[in-house]
Amino acid sequence: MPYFDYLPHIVLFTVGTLIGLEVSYKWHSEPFVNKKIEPIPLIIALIGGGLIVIYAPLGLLFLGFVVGMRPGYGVYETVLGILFALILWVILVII
Amino acid sequence: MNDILDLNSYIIGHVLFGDIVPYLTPFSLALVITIVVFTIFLALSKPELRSVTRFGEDVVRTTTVGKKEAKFRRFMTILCGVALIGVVTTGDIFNFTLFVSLVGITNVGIFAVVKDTHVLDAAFQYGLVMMICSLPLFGGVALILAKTGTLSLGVLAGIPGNPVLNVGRMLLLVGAVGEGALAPFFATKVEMIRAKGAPYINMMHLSSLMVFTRLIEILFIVG
Amino acid sequence: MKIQKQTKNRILAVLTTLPILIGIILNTPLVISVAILTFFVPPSTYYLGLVLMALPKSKKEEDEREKITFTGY
Amino acid sequence: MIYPAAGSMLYMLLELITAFLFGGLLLGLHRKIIARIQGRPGPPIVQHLIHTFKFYIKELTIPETSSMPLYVAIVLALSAVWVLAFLVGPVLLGPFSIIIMCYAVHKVSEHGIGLASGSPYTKMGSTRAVLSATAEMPLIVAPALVFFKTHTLVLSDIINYQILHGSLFMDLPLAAIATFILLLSKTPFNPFGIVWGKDIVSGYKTEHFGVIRGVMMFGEILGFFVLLWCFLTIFFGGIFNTPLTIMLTMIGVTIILGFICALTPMIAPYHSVMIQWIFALLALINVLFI
Repeated sequence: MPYFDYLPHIVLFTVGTLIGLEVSYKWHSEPFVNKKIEPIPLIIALIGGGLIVIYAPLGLLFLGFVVGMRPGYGVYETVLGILFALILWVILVII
Repeated sequence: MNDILDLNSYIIGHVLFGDIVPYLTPFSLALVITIVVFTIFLALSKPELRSVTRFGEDVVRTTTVGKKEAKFRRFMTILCGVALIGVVTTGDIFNFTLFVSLVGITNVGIFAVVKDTHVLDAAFQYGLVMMICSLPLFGGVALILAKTGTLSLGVLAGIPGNPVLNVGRMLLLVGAVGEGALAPFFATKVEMIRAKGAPYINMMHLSSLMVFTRLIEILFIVG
Repeated sequence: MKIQKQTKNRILAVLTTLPILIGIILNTPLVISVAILTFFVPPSTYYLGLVLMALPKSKKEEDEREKITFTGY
Repeated sequence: MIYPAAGSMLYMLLELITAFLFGGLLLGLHRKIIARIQGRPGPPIVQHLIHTFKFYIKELTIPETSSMPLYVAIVLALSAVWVLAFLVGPVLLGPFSIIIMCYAVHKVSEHGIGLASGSPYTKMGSTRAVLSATAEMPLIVAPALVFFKTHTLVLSDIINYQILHGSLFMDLPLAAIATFILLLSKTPFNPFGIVWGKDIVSGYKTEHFGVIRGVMMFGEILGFFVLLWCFLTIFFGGIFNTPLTIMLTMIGVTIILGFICALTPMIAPYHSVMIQWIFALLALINVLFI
């Protein structure tokens, strides 16, 4: 099996991180201070986590958005998104 | 040619040349192409202007290799490339040792015209190491010949290893390491490459690493 | 006749990218494709980069380039 | 999904692009982990890829002191060597000896890159590159042990051997550790990275920026991927032999490397060489267990 089976995953993830970086700099131009969970990235992370189980490249695009956000932002959202994906995977695939 | 096949999966071609059979595997083809490309580029490049700073002075001087000096060193570089092609394509251990010593000689030649005391000192020490190491180099080959009655790598590849061959291999290793200025003797090399003339110095490093990679293959094939 | 640097870079970029494209179309044998990729991927990325570098990114930059002539050290 | 035939040009090119993007993300992850351990937010994971593409649109200036065709050609040689290693290794599963050759030539090009610009800092970096070429010692020990064990150096046969007899890590643990040290010495910010130490500005890379730095980074990313792949395939080939498992394990190994790089200081040149020698000699002890 070739490696480029995962080319869409990698490309979409990279694109997602780039978009995330750009957009989060639009959202936050102030110095990094707050450490609370924001609603919009959380929703995106949850969508990403859900989509990973169904169609992985698209899910990675949304997760990449949260991963790639400005340094310091999007950490909790990422963790929550991955946890959600794990829970969904356990429910759908294993059980 | 079983050991050669184990190393390379297949042989592209070989030249029947009496007892000596030069052969070409994907590995030696890659080596030859690398050496040819490097030799061409190194021979075409002009030497760099070396900036030199000294403690206590607030100036940066640039020096370069003189025209006459560059000419001789370029010639030695090309010769070293030719010797390297011999090292990687030959199918006979005795030829291998001859080419390796030729590589050593050309390496000293590259540095012989540098007008710099510490470089010449280092080159002199390297020359001493080379001369000392030619004893184990040829001695190892003689041992292998005495034990097996052949020097052709194609035949040696099919002969199973035994203690005498192992001693021969160790001698060959010590000899080639000394001739190519490899790991334990690299101290002289580090002193030598402080000289000017980037392309020529780079050839020396290339030669020792190419000898090294080919040496690994030969050590695997013998025995 | 002296060819301009940008034109030369463009020609070289095309020349180094062509073998790869030809190889994809003609489906060359294994050893040849390995050789082509090894020899032509780095130079083609280099020359494509040179061409990209010389393209003006904005109008303002273009004006600046005409103004300042940096001749090196 | 229609695949291009294995071994065709398109196939190899796609593999190359995948490896480049994935390797870039891995190096970004590596940097992020180091930053997190040191208590900084750190750059985003794509930062390494962004850097590589950024350098492609930056202006290239070539120092007047440089040795001209060599200055450009040696950088192209560096990335060509890793392209060859990638094609022979992960794509075609060919002879391992070619990858050894590629590593050796990579050392030569590091040396040449430093020499060609004529700057004292790059000269220092290249002198150290020759010094640290002693790290080639694990390179002769590990393949030798693998060859004595499996009687082959063709990668596909090594993988088959491991599928039949179990991973080589069980038989050659010390050789695996020596190879891991070799891998460590090629990652950025590592304790043995005397060639690009910040005490000599940026080592041999000091004078290289613009497009040529982009090409250099392209080669380095591929090199990181190939070395990781070789380490995993030669010593864990029995367990990790599909792309998915290999890629996931690569992420794991990168995290381990990140921890090591973040927690260790840069070692002085001679000590660095000495420590790598100690690990190589330890690997030689492994001969007794075969």
